[in-house]
Amino acid sequence: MKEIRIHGRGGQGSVTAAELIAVAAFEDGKWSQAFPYFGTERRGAPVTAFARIADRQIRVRSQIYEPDYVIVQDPSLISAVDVAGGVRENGLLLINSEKKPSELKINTKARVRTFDATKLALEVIGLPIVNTALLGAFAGATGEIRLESVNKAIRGRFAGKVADKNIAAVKKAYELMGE
Amino acid sequence: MAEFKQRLTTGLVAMPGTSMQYHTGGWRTYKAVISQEKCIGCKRCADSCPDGAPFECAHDGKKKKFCINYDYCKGCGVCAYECPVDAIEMVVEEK
Amino acid sequence: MAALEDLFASGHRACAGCGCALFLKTLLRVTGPDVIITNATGCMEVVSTPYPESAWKVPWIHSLFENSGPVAAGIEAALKATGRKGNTKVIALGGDGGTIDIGFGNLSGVMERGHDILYICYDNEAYMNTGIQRSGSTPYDANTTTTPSGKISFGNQRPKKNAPAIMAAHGIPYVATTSIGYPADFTKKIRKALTIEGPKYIQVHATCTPGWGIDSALSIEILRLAVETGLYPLYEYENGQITSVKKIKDRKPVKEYLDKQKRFSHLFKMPGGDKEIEKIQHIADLNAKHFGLDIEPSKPAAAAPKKVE
Amino acid sequence: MAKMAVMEGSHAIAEAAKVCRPAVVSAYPITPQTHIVEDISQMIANGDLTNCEYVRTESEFSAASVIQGAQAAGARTFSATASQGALLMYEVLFSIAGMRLPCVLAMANRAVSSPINIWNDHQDAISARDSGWIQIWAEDNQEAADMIIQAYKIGEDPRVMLPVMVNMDGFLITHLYEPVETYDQKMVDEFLPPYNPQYKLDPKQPVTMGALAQPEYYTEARYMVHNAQIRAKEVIEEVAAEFGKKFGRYKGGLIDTYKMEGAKIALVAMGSIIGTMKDAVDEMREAGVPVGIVKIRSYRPFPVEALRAALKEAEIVCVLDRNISLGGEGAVFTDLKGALYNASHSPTMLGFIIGLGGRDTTVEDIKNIVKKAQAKLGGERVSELEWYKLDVEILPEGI
Repeated sequence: MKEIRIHGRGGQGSVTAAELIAVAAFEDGKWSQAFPYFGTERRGAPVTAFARIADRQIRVRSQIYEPDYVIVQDPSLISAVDVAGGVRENGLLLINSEKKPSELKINTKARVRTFDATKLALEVIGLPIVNTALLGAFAGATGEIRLESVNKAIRGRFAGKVADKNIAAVKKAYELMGE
Repeated sequence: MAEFKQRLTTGLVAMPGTSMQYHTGGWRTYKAVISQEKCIGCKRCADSCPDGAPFECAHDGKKKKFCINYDYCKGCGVCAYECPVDAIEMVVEEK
Repeated sequence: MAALEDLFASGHRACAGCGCALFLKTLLRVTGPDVIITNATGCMEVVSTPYPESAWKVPWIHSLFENSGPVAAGIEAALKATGRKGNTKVIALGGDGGTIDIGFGNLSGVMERGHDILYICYDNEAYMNTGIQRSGSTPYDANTTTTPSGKISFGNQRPKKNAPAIMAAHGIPYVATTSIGYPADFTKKIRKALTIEGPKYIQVHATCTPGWGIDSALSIEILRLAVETGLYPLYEYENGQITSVKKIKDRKPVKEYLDKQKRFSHLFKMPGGDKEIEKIQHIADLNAKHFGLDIEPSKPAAAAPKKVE
Repeated sequence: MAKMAVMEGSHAIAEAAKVCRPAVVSAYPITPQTHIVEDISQMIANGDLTNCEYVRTESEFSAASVIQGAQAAGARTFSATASQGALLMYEVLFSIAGMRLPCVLAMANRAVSSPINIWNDHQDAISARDSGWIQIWAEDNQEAADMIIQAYKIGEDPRVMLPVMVNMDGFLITHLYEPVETYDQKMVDEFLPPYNPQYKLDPKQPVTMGALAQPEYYTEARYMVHNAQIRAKEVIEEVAAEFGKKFGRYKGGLIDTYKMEGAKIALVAMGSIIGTMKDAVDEMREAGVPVGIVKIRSYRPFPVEALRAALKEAEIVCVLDRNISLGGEGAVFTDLKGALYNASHSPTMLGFIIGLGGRDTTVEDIKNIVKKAQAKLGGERVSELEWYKLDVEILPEGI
């Protein structure tokens, strides 16, 4: 089982990102799960969402304390939240930032990769909505979900041009981060 | 008349109009007595009785005549008060 | 002996001379059988349905004290959704306690949502079922078991809540007050309400012989006096505007209404009671002014009212 | 056609409600139930759910009253609530059950005030356990949705005629996405016939509902509700089996068990915590700990016989209660002790108050509870009732 934790701010679509990961993984023929950390905070406050991917039915419903992957949607969260808390040593932190990983000075033994999702989102979607770009980056960097499945998940969630733009952002991010 | 006891229905559903099996006539001290001579058949007693006791019981060729169903008359005196021709008298019930 | 045809059957256990039972009997004479009734907890509910008996020959349901309105709304929704609405009327009943106090919030919801129901509050001006406690509809200076008169109190010190005006403020098509002391007025208004689609509210003045402390024979007479003194004006609101008022010829002094009821008898015995009666007269005068009750503006007679034998 | 898709629990539940063809839906918004009734609103707005009146009330009290009136008039109804909303419905819940109206209510379980807390536990439903409603607890999104369909079939059975509350953990089911199989309308129609009660409010056949019961009738009327609850035990089993046959999913009847073969230690709980417990039990079984799970699906009726049978070989039983009867103990713990007291086999019992107000429960927590059971079996002193992971550091001094 792979466990993913997403840090974002209210309104940035962290829960949608978790949902799309779960949908994409299901498209890949796996079992999956996604849920938010339910807070009373409003738009702008730090929020957390979780996703799990596994080869068999997922039964555990506790929060994720030792994630394999962490996605950080907003670099300003790094100083506000312990984004690296509990990440497995062989895990990966994927951070939306224009900076290099070393510049962020994150205290973790896990790998840290950065990616300027905001810039890409502005270029491709025309709005600073980073969650789909980060999904593409996640797919590219981890190989946990296939690009086509991410696209399918996006088509299921958005319609028409919005979907097209998001899919374009996903593709670009996927290619940039693919190894 | 005695109250009747019945097998329960699901949800204690009661059947319509079954209150008529309970006779409230026994409650009264006075009873309303309608003078058939004076009654002009205006139906005011029947309309004003909370217990539906007055009823049309005869017709003298010109007018309806009303009587009281003593199974239900509680002896409140409303009909006697309301009767426009003082045809109703409240008399002590003989028990 | 001829069969009794009333849809509100005899054998119910209301008090002798009960104005509210008369209201129910008369109501069903107007509605006929194609009606479904909801009834809030209260005197009329308990006296009409001691299992296995029921005085109701029409479909009837009692749930709780404060939900006659929303239960009726549910019935109306069910009839609509299942295609059984037809001409069937849904009528919610409640006393003044169930309507104007504990059920008032949800009644507002029912009125605001536009359900096609007629809500009728039978207003006997206190919690009679539990032993004559004050409600929001209890009139000024009335003696109840929770607003007793005493050395330093004349009884209920708050005026009657103006529920019809609040109902009318919902913008519903029809609101009316009526009295079972005026069967023709009552019949006309119920009949009219039933022809109007949407939420309707009718408040019916009805006696409680023990609660008011009256001679049961005067049950209807007292109600007429309430109207004739201007203390219970009869009027209609249509779409928020007052469209009719029952005019009064030679409005009677309130004393004539008050002195026949034990709930006001302290006003005739206690020092300062006459001042209180003046205040009640003032309420009637304000009603007369507000609704334009008087046919010829005339001051109420100053002379002592005649005693009824 | 039925298909499998990743779906939020609320959406799956709304889909299940839809295929049952409710004629009247009435609800009031409250977290975490809102997504369910929003989804149903959207279905009506889109024309996907027809012949359905949605009454948006000004309170849960009215929502419950509306479904009572509608059900009494012969309509199938649906409502959803949680927490304070359930408490506000409380008075009507008793009336609905007493009148034998088989309403179905989705309860997105949540803690109750005070202090205000929007997160999940079971207090809302537990506090209504004496209302006469059948109470079923679901483990995951699929079971919660499937139980809505089964709930109508159970409640409307002439042997039962009782309302059914389908309990689903707030957020942990309502807001969690996971694969769920949706429904084929035709199959549901075959499984669930239209609602056709013996009595309904109908001018063509007038009846009086909600009559006053004097002392000579009240006891018998209450007994009849109780008796219907008892009869519901076989109906719940039957309906679960029939559903399993028809839809290929069987999750147990009154209870379900997991790895109870040779289990000296039995864990008993309800709701979504069961999933986490299963993962913990798998790990412990691999390590040789003889532990299994008894999941209570039906809390009312309380499955005394099934529980006695399931626990007949357990040496110790740990009950995980996500509620607290203040001044007493966890409700399930108390009920289960009562059920086993006169049984031929009475294991040692430990009660744990866990997961109140959204406090997360992990696999490690479950293992810790089993360690306490092992300690007790080893002769150590272990308190009968424990507030699991109670943070004494933050309690005022002297407590």
